[in-house]
This record gives sequence, C-alpha cells and structure tokens, in this order.
Amino acid sequence: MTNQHQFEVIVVGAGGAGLMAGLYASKTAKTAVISKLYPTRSHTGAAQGGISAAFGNSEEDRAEWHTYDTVKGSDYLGDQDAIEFMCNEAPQAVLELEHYGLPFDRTPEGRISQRPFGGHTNNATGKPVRRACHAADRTGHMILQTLYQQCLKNNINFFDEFQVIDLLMVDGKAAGVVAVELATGELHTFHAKSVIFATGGHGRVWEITSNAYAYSGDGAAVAYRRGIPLEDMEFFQFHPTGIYKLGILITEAVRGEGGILLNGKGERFMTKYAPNVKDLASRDVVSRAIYLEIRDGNGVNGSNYVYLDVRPETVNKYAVLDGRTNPDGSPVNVTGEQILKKLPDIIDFNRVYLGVDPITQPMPIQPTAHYTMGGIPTNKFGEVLSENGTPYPGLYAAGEVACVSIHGANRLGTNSLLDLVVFGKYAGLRAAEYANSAEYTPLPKDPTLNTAQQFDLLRNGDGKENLTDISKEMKKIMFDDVGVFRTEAGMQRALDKLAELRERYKHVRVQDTGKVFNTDLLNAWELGNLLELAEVVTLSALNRKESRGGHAREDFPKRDDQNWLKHTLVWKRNGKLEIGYKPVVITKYQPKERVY
Amino acid sequence: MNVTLKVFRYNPDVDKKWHYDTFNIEAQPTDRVLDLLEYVKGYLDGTLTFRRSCAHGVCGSDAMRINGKNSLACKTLVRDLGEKITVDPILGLPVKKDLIVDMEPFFDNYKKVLPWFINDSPLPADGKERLQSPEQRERFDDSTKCILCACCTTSCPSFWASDDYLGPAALVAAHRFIFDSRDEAAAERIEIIAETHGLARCHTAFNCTMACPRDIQVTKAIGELKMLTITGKLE
Amino acid sequence: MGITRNVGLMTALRYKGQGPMLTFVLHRLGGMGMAVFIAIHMLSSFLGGKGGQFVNAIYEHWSFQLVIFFFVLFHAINGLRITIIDLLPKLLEYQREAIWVEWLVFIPVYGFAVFVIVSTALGSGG
Amino acid sequence: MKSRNLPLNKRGFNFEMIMWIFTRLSALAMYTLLLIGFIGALLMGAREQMNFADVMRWAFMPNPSHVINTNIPDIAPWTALFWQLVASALLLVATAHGVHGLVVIADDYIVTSNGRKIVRLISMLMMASTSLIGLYILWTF
Ligand SMILES: Cc1cc2nc3c(=O)[nH]c(=O)nc-3n(C[C@H](O)[C@H](O)[C@H](O)COP(=O)(O)OP(=O)(O)OC[C@H]3O[C@@H](n4cnc5c(N)ncnc54)[C@H](O)[C@@H]3O)c2cc1C
Ligand code: HEM
Ligand code: SF4
Ligand code: F3S
Ligand code: FES
Repeated sequence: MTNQHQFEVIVVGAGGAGLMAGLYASKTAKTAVISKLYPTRSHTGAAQGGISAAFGNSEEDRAEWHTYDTVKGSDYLGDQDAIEFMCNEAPQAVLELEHYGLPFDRTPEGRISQRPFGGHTNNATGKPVRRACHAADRTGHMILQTLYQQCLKNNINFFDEFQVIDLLMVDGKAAGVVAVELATGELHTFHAKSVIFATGGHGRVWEITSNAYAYSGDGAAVAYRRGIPLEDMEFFQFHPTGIYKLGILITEAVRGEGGILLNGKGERFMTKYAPNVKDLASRDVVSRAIYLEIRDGNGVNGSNYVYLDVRPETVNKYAVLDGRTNPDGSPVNVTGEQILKKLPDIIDFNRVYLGVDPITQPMPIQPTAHYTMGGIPTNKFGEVLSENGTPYPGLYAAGEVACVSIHGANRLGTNSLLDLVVFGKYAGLRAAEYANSAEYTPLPKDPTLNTAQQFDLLRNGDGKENLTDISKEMKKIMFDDVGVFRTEAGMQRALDKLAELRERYKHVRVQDTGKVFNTDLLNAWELGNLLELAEVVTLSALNRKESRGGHAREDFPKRDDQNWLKHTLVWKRNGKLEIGYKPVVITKYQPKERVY
Repeated sequence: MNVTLKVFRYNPDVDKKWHYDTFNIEAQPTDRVLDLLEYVKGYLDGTLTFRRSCAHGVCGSDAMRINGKNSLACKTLVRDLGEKITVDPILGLPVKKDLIVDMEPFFDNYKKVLPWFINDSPLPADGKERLQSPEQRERFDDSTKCILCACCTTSCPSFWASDDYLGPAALVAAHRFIFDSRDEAAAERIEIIAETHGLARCHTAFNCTMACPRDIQVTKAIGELKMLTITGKLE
Repeated sequence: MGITRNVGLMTALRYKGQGPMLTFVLHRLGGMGMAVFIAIHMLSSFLGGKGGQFVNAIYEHWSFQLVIFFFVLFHAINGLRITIIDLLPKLLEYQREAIWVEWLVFIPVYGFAVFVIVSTALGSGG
Repeated sequence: MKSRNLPLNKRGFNFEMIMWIFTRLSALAMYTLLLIGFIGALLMGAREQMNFADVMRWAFMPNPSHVINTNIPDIAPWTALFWQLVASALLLVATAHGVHGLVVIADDYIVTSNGRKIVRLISMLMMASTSLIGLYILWTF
C-alpha cells in the first residue's frame, strides 16, 4: 500500500507536550510527529501567564511548597506522588527550556523573572509567591516556538496538516494510527511500536471558551472509541477572567501584576471569598465568586459581567492596602507604561476586540471555559492505564489530553505548561525505551476501515440537520447546565438534550464532497467528538454527588472525602457506557478544608 | 448592519478558474471577519474552506487579503471595514483551495536562516540559566513576537516577484537569534541572509510592517540586520 | 494542483499597501525612468546629427520635462528619506511620519517647478 | 562576556551589501555634488541670466552644454576644469548607482544564478560604456 508509513514512535499532536515528546523520543528511536495544524499553530501558543518552578529567584520558594499548593489547588484529588515528581522536576525543566534559548523575561541580576499567580503561595506566610517564570504575556508562544525550533534543529520528521482519525489497537497493544492528509484527502496508515497522544483538550464543548477551534478533543475521543477509559472528565476549569461574551482569555498574570476584580458597585468582592490571597485565589474559587456576585445583582449595570481593573491608580491603591511591596521591599508604584510592557498582548486584545484600553478603563470579564483537567488516564511516565490500572503496551499520552492526575479537581495556573514539558519528556523517553525493546505489532487487516466508515456516515446522511445548529445547541446547554454551577436537574436536562443532539447528528450530511482540504467533513467529525465527550463529562458530573474544585454542585455544596475522594473513570465498550472509580494517591498531605 | 461579503473561490476538484462568490450577511460591527466566514460555512455554503484555530490573533492560521490588505481574519473587525468586504488568499503562494494556500515555500524559507538557538559553549558552572540582562533581553523582544502567519512575506513586492527571496518573516527570525546575547551563530546566519536572496532584496517597501498583525517593526528589524553587515555592531 | 503563485502586475498594484507602497512604486518607476532617460539623452548627444537633435528636442519639450522632473524630484527626495532611515535604523519606526514629511517637501517643490516650467513654456509661446 | 562586535570578515560584508551601502552613500554624494552645482551656478550669477529649469539642469549635471543656450554673457567660468571634474564625478557616481539600481530590479525577477551572472555581466558592460561615452561628451566639448 502506498500511504503506509512505519515509525517506531508516533507522536500525535505538536503542541508543547507533543514536541517535547518528539524531541526526547527521537533521541533513540525513529520518530514522527503528526499534527492537524502546523506545529506553531498549536494552542500552547495561546498560553499567556507563565510556567511555574520554585527557583526562588526573587524571594524564598521551595519545591515542597509548590507541591503542597498544587495538592491544595487540586482540592486533594491530584495524585500526590505525581505532583511531587512534577514539582521537583520543575526547576530543571524550566532551565532546560532556557538552555534551548527560550527568551524568558529577566530580573536585574540576569536571572529568569518570576511573578505571582493564583494559588501559589509562600507556605510559611500564606502570601502569594513569585513562582511563574514568564516571557511577557506570551509564555506559551515562546515555549511552542522554542520547542518547534529545537525539533527543526534535530531534524524531527513532521507530518503537518495530517489529522488522526483512528487509533489502531491489536490485542490491547498499540499498533499505529490512521490519519487523513488534509491537502489531498488521502488516508494514511502509520504503523508504530509506540503511539503518544498529545492532542490537547476539548474546551469547544462550551459556548464561552478561551479555547481554539482545534480544541475538539480528538485524542480523547479517538481513544475512547477504542474502549480506553477517560478519567475525571467532570472536572473542567472555568477561568474567571475571559473577555465578556468572546471568552478570549485574560491571563491571571493581570491579577499577579496587581489587577483587582470589582463588582458593579465598585467593591473588591474577593475579600469576602478568599480573605487571605483575595484576587489570587485558585480559579474555581474566583469563578464561583464572580457568579455569586452576578447572581446577587452585583454585576456591572445589572448585566452578567464584572470588572477586572489593572489601571495603575487601582494597582497602586490596593498594593498599599494589601501591604504588597516590590521584591526589594520598596513600595509598589507602577505606571501605565510598565503595565503595557508586562501585559502587551492583553492590552492589545482589549483594544482590538472591545475598544477598551485597560490602562485607563477596567475590562469587562466573565468566566470562560478553559482547561480540561480530566482525560486519558496515565501514570507519571505517560503510560496510558486501563480501568484496572494496567498500562496498554505502547500507548502513551501527555499534555492536556492526559490525566496523570496532577491537576485533580482544579488546575493551578502555570502548572499546565509545566505538565507539558515534564510529562511530555517522560512520555517521549518511555515510548522510545519501549520501542527499542519491542517488536512491531502486526497491523489489522484493513486498518483504514473504521475511519472510512466514520466518514461515510457523515457523507451519506440525509442532510435534514445542520451541523452548526447542533453545535450551538450543545455549547449552550453545556455552558448553562454543566458550567460553573451544576444541579441534578440541570445535568439530567443536558444529558437528555445531548442524546437528542446525538440522534440528530446522524442526519447531518457534509456539503463538501471533494477531497482537497475538506474541512467541512473534518469539522463534522470533530463535532462528533465533542458530542461524545460532552456526554462523558455530563455523566461523570451527574454521578459525582459532592462539590470539589471545578465541580460545584448546588445540591451537594460540600466536599465529601468519605465517599468521593476518588477518580472517576468512564469507558465504552460494545456501545455500552460504564463508570468506575479508582483511589487517589495520597502520600504526605491529608485532605483538609481548603481556604484561600 | 448588512454586509456584502465577496469571497475568492477556487476548488481544484471542479474549477478550472477561480471566481468570486458573494454573500449577504447580517453582522454586528464588532464581529470579526472570521465570524462571517464561519457563518457562511455553517449556514450558507459548507464548502468554503479556510484555516483557523485560535480566533484571537495568536496562532497565525488565518492570514488573508481582506479588502486588499493582508490581515488575520480573526483580528479584523467589521466595523473597521464597512459594508463591503472582499476576501482573497494571500499573494505569492500557490492557492490550494479557496483561501488556503500552500505554506511550504514560506516555511522552507524560514528554515533556511537556522531558526534555532545555537550556543555550543558549556553551560554556566551552576547548571542554571545563561545570564542575560533585561536590556539585552529587550534588544530582540520585538522579533520574538512573530507567529509565522506570513502576512508580511506575502505582502512584499520582492517576494511576489520570486519566492527565492527569504522574505521578511525569515529575516525576523534571523534577527530574533542574531541579536540574542546568548546566541553564538550570528556570523553563520548573516552569511546566509546577506545575499541576493536575502537582505539585498528588501527595498524598504514597508508593506510587511504595515501588514504585521503582531505590530512587529519588521522593516526596522531588517534595517538593523543590514546595518549590522556594515558596522558589525551586535548590541 | 492549485493556482500558480505568480502575481501579475495589476494584482500587485492593487494590493493596499497604502502610502509606503506608493512611494516604493514611484521610486522604482523614477529610478528606471531616469536611467532610461539619461542613457538615451547621452546617446543622442554622443551621436549628434539630425536624429540626436530631434530626440533632444523632444526632451526639452515642457510636457516631457514635467514627467522627467517628477521622476527626478521624487526619486531624489524619497531616496534621501530612504538613505536617512536606512543609515539610522532607529528611525525606521517613524516611517509614517517620514513619509508625511517627504510629501510636505515634495509637493511645494514640485508645484513650484510645475508652475515655473509651465509658465515659461506658455510665456515663450511654446 | 564576549565582545559583541563581529570582525569584518564575519559581517557578511559581501558584494551585495557593499553595493547596498554604496547606493545610500552615492545618494548622499549625489546630493553633495548637486548642491555644489546649485550654489556654484548661483555664485556665477545664474539668477539673473537663467531661468529655473536651466539652473536645475546645471545642478543635476554641471556641463557647459546645458547652459549654452541661455543668456550668459561669458561661458568661460562655466567650462572651468573644476566643473569638468564635478560633472565627471556626478556622472560616474550616478552611472554606478543607476546601473546597480537596474540590477537590483532585475534580481527580483531573474532568480537563477546563471541568469543573475548574465545580468551582472550586462550591467558591467553598460556601466563601462555609459561611463566612457559620458566622459567623452564631457571632455570633448
Ligand atoms: C488562552 C490560554 C491561556 C493559557 N495560559 C496558560 C498559562 O499561562 N500557563 C499554563 O501553564 N497553562 C496555560 N494554558 C493551558 C495550556 O496552554 C494548555 O493546556 C497546553 O498548552 C496544552 O498543550 P498540549 O501540548 O497538550 O496541546 P496543544 O498545544 O493544544 O497541542 C495540540 C496538538 O495536537 C494536534 N492535534 C489535535 N488533534 C489532532 C488530531 N486529530 N490529529 C493530529 N493532530 C491533532 C494539534 O494540531 C496540536 O498540534 C492556557 C490555555 C489557554 C487556552
Ligand atoms: C539625488 C539623487 C538620487 C538619490 C538620493 C537616490 C537614491 C536612491 C536610493 C536610496 C535607492 C535605493 C532604493 C532601495 O534599494 O530601496 C535608489 C535606487 C535606485 N536609483 Fe537612485 N538616487 C538618486 C539618483 C538616481 C539617478 C540619477 C538614477 C539613474 C541613473 C537612479 C536610479 C536608481 C535606480 C534604477 C534604483 C533602483 C530602484 C529600485 O530598487 O526600486 N537614482 N536611489
Ligand atoms: S513578522 Fe508579523 S506578519 Fe510576519 S510572519 Fe511574523 S507575525 Fe506574521
Ligand atoms: S515589504 Fe519587502 S521590501 Fe522589505 S520592507 Fe518589507 S521586506
Ligand atoms: S485564528 Fe489564530 S490567528 Fe486567526
């Protein structure tokens, strides 16, 4: 067959995690990276605020504090062995990026500059600590560019604009993937010993989202269709500060630099919800606070948004009230120019999309769907685990698509970029190591059959339904009923609606019948993924009868460690959904109440 | 407001020649051109094809000629364009379908300037970061912003003439590394770019700077490289 | 398959590069125009005779002078702008302003020249 | 820290870039010569004896044949050796500048290395012939 390729390691996805995996795997194994976007278009490039590592470049900091903060941030659902592993690796990982040439901002001494971020604290004082290494407000962009450049330097094989549609598993072992080449519409079979999934999240399930169009959960859905379980899918992070209505992210670094949340009455409401760290509480806490304010009629002009204010006068005023100082102890006194330097892109987004200048006006914000905490279950080496904890030989996952789980019920800002580099690296190393010792699993007889069938269904529907309508209705119901606050009734409603939408989805027909760049077909396929994952999310959420981190139920407002200190697993085999649970790994930190 | 959207169409499977399709759309002044295209694709003509991902100007997928000027569809609002909007593919790269062009020549040029960090000296003894002062970091900040959208290169008259010209985007990449105080391969890179297919082909037409959605001073970066070949000053 | 990358002259000129692109096009036109003009002028002076005189007579016609002078003046003034900002790359950021200044200089100077050339031409009955 | 200046042989200071800087410097040189011609003409009393176009013509090429048909009573100062030299300098600089300008334009469209070699060859011929013819005219008047 012509369109058949053979590589020892196949990496699916060329974001931070995929590139890191590719870089490490290629050191010892014949590796290829497949991506549906040009690598530099990956969503890692949108990450703004920073990547955490406890260097203590400008004040005291320790890896243990980072570990504890992450455990606490995860609302005790994160696996503590993995968290500790990541936080200990963090300084080395960030240094490695620096050695690759990543242009971090610098301190006057020439070291990597760090800024405070939500949930990152000095454990001794409880005050926010500078832990997020940053390059202006485009840290992710720099990581993505730097890693891509290193891949070019090392001659990694890239298959750009190839979209993976199917994972080939033979006897529970990975055998390769099937991908469609966008430019020609041809199907390609990639025969591999190891397959690493690094395809990012599925934030496009929700209406208001900071996520890219490409965030359609392809990797998770493909694995799920092959019977691999998905872990903790009910936990999805709503970032408190998205641009009103558009959802474009305004990084937490704005608050790290001293920005303040104000309600319609001009009150700083976070003092009520997190008396210690206030605006720099973890994201779930802040998002809920905003909703509660809006519900109490404290939105701006009675509308459903509040203000994020980073005008110099506001920053300086609250710095005095909070007793915040510069690292050298001098009082904070920022100017508009300094803010522009530190947050250029944020200012630009506001000017372009809202016509608001954050230096002189507050920004209207609302919570926006942001990050997939759940995903394909893995251990800290990126090995994908089945529901009973055994790894699938040759199958790996890393990045946002994976659930290690370090983020548990709520991810701390800056921990995702760290997750990418640390676990991307280990997944790459493990996958190559496995490939060096294993033989190729023979391919199934007709490897592209499943893919062709999926496409045929979309091409041959009766065309009674419109894709965009289905997509819009899904996004709306998910945002309303499976969003920041959840109730039994709402989620049941969502589940029914999703069933209806899935039925209607069977009647769509793509209009584009051509082969070259048939994005119509692929968008339709992606919608199928989103519908599938939305159902998993809702089902997992409906079953978890407690509130924890990003999963806030009004009918069960308390965390319930007795019954629910465990990870959810959902899998589907022979068309049947099953739900299971597995324990959380707890080492040093016993669960206690979470206050910020 | 009612917007008349004229879109360049070409489908290699059926068309011999390209043509325009016109759509009338009810739009908000704050809509992005990308929103209009998505609307057309969703409700009027599913075959309309274009690239996009992030939808807020940071991934560089959707460079196109909007009312005759290169821009990102997701960063151009209807209110700045008026009621008549024409969308064409960017120039100087082969059109594959509708608004999608073949980006390979563009990336090939990018790869020619050794766009990766080169420093073979041993790491600092403490194994930590290579030191760099905030001023040294600032020196090349502007060119680190590039998202490789190709708005600049495909607006450059020299590139239109022939794609053997490296183009502004590749030169910006060269600038990014040459002026990084930690990088050691300035001389190798200059040897590559100070040639007929490089610096010498930039005639300060400024189309690149005008088109750059990241507000990079592209011509300035190229100008600094040119002067570097004369003075040798890397600071 | 696909449409070739070739950019036709009309397509290129229709690109909305605004002010800077206009100056680029005019500069190029002016440079080429001058080169051709000077070459022919010199050749005709060199050859002399009837043909040479005929060619030079065309050049000295006032309508032709307007064109030549436009080329020369624009190329010279724009060339000075390019030279200055190229030698001091810091100024490249202020290209918009530079182009403004350029037109502010060019328009009165060329206007004056047009006035003089046309009025002498008309005054001498030509 | 290492010196951040590149030695001459590592600057990419090749033919292309030499010609690039030559184009700018020759532009400045032409301005200087132009100014010399302009001021010289005014000093020699052009204001009363010539119209604007003639002054300009002199400034752009201070060659006596450019002012021969004006009202100048005495042509002698206009034919001085100094002006011969200024005119020759202007001619040579402008020729090099102009011909290289044409090469630059040709380079945009002719991209094969052979093609470019031919362009460079033609340009040298052009430069030599134009310079010689020009000098001949200037000095044999
Ligand atoms: C606006 C924003 C700001 C953020 N800011 C921060 C921050 O400051 N700090 C932080 O730590 N985290 C931040 N995050 C989160 C973090 O950026 C992401 O979680 C992370 O970048 C995900 O990286 P990834 O490598 O897993 O996926 P991505 O970078 O998204 O890469 C996914 C890759 O998979 C490919 N792909 C997907 N599907 C397929 C398929 N079917 N076939 C082939 N290829 C496929 C894509 O082409 C792409 O290359 C932010 C996220 C957003 C949205
Ligand atoms: C005061 C007089 C002049 C000045 C200041 C000047 C300046 C310049 C400059 C700076 C350039 C470089 C443009 C670039 O590379 O972007 C240039 C190009 C050029 N010049 Fe001149 N020049 C002058 C006179 C002339 C003359 C007399 C001729 C003709 C013989 C000429 C012909 C050209 C040509 C053909 C180009 C190439 C145009 C292009 O690349 O688009 N110039 N000039
Ligand atoms: S320099 Fe600007 S226009 Fe050019 S590719 Fe980079 S971001 Fe795009
Ligand atoms: S448009 Fe082209 S000519 Fe130079 S200034 Fe920009 S690269
Ligand atoms: S869609 Fe990412 S830049 Fe426009």
